[in-house]
Amino acid sequence: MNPINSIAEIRSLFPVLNEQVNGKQLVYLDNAATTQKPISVIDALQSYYLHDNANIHRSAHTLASRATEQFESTRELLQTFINAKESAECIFTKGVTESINLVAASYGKLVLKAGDEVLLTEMEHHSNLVPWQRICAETGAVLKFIPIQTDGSIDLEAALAIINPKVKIVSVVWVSNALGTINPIATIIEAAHAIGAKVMIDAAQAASHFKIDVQALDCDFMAISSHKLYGPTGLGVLYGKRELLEAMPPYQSGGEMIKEVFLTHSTYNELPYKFEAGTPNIAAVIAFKMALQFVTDIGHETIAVHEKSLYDAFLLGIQQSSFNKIKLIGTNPHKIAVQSFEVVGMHHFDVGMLLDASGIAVRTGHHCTQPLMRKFGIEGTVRASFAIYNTAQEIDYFLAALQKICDRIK
Amino acid sequence: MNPINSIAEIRSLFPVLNEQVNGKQLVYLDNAATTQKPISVIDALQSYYLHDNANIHRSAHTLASRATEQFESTRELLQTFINAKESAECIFTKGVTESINLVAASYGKLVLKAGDEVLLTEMEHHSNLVPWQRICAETGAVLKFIPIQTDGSIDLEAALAIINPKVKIVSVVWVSNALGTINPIATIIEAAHAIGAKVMIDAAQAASHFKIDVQALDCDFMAISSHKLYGPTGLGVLYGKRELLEAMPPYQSGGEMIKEVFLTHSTYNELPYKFEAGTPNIAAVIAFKMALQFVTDIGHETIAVHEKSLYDAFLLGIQQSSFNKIKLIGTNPHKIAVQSFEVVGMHHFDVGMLLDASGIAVRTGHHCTQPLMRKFGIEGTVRASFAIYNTAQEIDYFLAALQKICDRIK
Amino acid sequence: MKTINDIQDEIIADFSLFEDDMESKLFYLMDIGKKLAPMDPAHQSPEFIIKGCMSKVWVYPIFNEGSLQFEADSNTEITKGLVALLVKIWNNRTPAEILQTDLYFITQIGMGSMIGSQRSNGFAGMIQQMKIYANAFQNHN
Amino acid sequence: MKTINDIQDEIIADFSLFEDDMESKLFYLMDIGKKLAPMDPAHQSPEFIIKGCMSKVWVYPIFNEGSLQFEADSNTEITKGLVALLVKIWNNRTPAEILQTDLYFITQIGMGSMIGSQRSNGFAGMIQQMKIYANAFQNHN
Ligand SMILES: Cc1ncc(COP(=O)(O)O)c(C=O)c1O
Ligand SMILES: Cc1ncc(COP(=O)(O)O)c(C=O)c1O
Repeated sequence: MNPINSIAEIRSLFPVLNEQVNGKQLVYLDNAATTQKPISVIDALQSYYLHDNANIHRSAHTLASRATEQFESTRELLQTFINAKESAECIFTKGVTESINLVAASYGKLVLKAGDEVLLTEMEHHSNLVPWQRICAETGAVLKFIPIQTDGSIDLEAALAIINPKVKIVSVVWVSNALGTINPIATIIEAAHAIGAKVMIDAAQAASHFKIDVQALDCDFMAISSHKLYGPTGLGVLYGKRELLEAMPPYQSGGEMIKEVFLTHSTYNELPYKFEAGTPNIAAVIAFKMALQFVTDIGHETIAVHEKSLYDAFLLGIQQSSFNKIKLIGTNPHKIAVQSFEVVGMHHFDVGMLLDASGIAVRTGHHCTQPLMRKFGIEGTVRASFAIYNTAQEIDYFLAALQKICDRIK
Repeated sequence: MNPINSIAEIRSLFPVLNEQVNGKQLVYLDNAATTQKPISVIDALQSYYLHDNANIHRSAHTLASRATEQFESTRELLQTFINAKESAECIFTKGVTESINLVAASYGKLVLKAGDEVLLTEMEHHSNLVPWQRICAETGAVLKFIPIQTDGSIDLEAALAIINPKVKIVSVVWVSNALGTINPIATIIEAAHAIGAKVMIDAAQAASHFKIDVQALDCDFMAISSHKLYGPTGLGVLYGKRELLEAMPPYQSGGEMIKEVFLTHSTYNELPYKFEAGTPNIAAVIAFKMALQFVTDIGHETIAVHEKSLYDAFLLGIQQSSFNKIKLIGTNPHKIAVQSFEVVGMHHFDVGMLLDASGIAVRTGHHCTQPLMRKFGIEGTVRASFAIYNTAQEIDYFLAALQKICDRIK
Repeated sequence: MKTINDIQDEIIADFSLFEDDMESKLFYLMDIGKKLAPMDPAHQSPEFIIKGCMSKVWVYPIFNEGSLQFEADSNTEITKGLVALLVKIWNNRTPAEILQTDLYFITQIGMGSMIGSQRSNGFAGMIQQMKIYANAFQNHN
Repeated sequence: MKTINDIQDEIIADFSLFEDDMESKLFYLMDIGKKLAPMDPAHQSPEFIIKGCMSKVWVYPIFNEGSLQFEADSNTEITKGLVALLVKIWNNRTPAEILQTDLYFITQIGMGSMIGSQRSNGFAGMIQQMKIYANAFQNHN
């Protein structure tokens, strides 16, 4: 494939960007919730159902072989994409939420004993919090939290102080979905490993923004969602180190994950199948390859540079004095192109609906991070999140719409 | 929509049926593994990604509203499709496998104590066996099995004898995927309820063949897979009675399934969301509506009549004397249009590959029912399974190809 | 006294000035909300919150001499505008009138499209709850 | 003695008679399998089963005076034909010859398309395992 050269060219790959919303051209700034999909992904889904649809594995007919080969080739590309040692360390799940539930239920139950500690941060998405609450309640382990500072960054000193030999599992969000903050996970992983804990990384927000290298990071587990990485819905990835995955009991059970089944007992299949019970989301897996290819073709550097330019333009605009009604939430500069804010004097839901009236899609609410919102003493925010296909003009339009809203307030 | 009148018309809705395989026209007889998808389903997937893609619920912008409304409208149609009391009793999962895992893990763990019994049949798919093995191992409950007879039907007398007050859960496949046998679930449900047990029905194979009425059946849980019901991959349904679902603890946890989250504890959302943690398979749910619509438009009666005519033609053909090398597995006449068989003197894998050389897709192997195969003293079978879009000519072609294979055997 | 439909028609006429300008409609709704009579804080309790609405909306019914009055409030301005419209239409009506109303103004002012499922469930929830109150008082008589 | 490529070319020529008729090719493969020399039952043990193949395939290597011989068998006829072709090509070759072989016959006889992932993993597995044996004996010398 040719390298993709201009943002206009990239936009042309996303037909949805031409949608009209309330009579206005759509400006999609809700990319942290889910990204749009390039046409190559949509075409791959369609092509699968038009030509190759069949259940995979354990079947000898041609359609099944075609589907199986495409399915497994996504796993191969995924291995490269995150630099796993082997493709069998890449397990397909429903999404980040399921990946974390899998690790909490299977690995958590395997290792946690009463008095052990599980360490998270105060900025976790509910998906990286509630599963740990539940496994801790079940095992008697204790949940601890790395505190965050008022600018929305981790208090690293406190983090290093809180990591002690009782900690068995550290599960940390790489990039906060509510704030955009990029966490110092390499340092945390190193400190956790030094006391023998294992580390799970929630890469839901990271994967579309920068290059992942699980071997360089040396994380033990990592969770990714396809739908936030330009891929189809209903699909995620759990990366895990082989020796851990092998030691873990299966999570769900049924077809595909077994080796031998007797009425009274069963033996389990090898990796990655041991963790892939039932018919998987075949079409999504096959199309996800095109999403990985899309990101690879553009290159993470290009993505980072463009997204930063959008973010800088937004920040510059918003910091002008006429915007004194806007209060930014999450001001640490080490972040991706995501900004949460409040419009002082107006509820975030109202701001969201007014922006929508101008065709602008943003997220409003607690962003599945209620404890974090509580920490900031707020109920929710307006969150704008930018992606590779957004443009400087869209930022200007967004700023103008915000200006108009702010002007309305008494 | 107009009623669909002829099989030719129905076939025209399935572009994949025009595929060439090994230079031959595809004859797809692997419908029990997964059905093909009508163009309306494929178009709905495409249309969602081209026009409406957004994360659903908790968001106020237009795309999110459009997506949410379509998503929830599938749930409404589903309610009608299975005649549930309310749509909140229909939970979206990954598939039958996940639906059963959910009930085993959540309801099983809630009610099972050491010495209790869980009752299955000897013909269960691994997905309705291994989850129960595991929850029984965890809780000390005992797995019992309703025996089957040599014709592949349940021994109903033995079933009624084995149902005793120690039984807390009965989980039974409605239609055997390996044999096609339709089980007398109404009788079993009644008997189970009489001693206070709850009943889960694995409707993976039933849903595409006949009308489901969960209220008339009075089953407590039912599992369905979209991909076996003309819908997209990566999606299933768990039906459950409200009072049971409400009593059950959540299964997976994370976004969407919570009400309030604190660092130390959480409260859970109402049904159905309590069991739908994380971003769901939005595109698949939306497109699944078209699959339900497709089946509804044709009508279960029409489907049953046509599939029976195909099956009868196949059975008549295969019973001719020149086919004396074919041994049918599963001969009970109360069945759907599925037939397993052995070609005596040839391994089922070889038969499958030879049929594939003629463009015919069948399933070969143990069909994820190893204990059942062991009961029949075999390793696997060749399985042909027919759907609404198959034709009498395809049956003739299939019979001729089988004839040629049989003729080869010394 | 104007009929329910007179008021609906007035609302439709008012909104028609904005044509397809959704933003102006929302600003206008917010203004309508601001003019809503304040709710007795004692009535702003959890049992009077409308279910299924992302915003918080309280509706408190007062039955007096055969007809209903509603106090209402919301923590968001647009939703408050919406509930204010319902109050305007249904205040001082009999339960029967309320139960018979065909609320055609909603789609006519172009809110059907704007206020998607979550919100429209909320909107639908307000309507439903107000009708439930009407029904209760009708049967009470 | 014929070279490895001589034999590959012969196989290609034989299969070319069937043109695109996959069914005939498979029947022919089954015939080839039937002619494979029987395997010593003692060698048909689990450690000589090829991994990743849906059928069961056993390959047992015998190293004798610098060159390799293979005994092989399978529980399915088509797979047995496939392994028989490999035995035909590689019997009585040195480890070096085996390791250097470019097995171009596979795609040329049209088996690349027919034998999809599961099976082709099996086929690939046979080839890989036979090369592992060749490598072991080469280093052993
Ligand atoms: C009877 C039966 N139960 C369960 C399953 C598992 O369904 P899925 O793989 O869609 O989870 C199947 C499908 O193979 C089946 O036929
Ligand atoms: C940081 C983070 N973690 C976890 C999740 C959950 O991902 P999913 O809903 O795809 O399972 C999200 C998405 O909202 C997220 O942003």
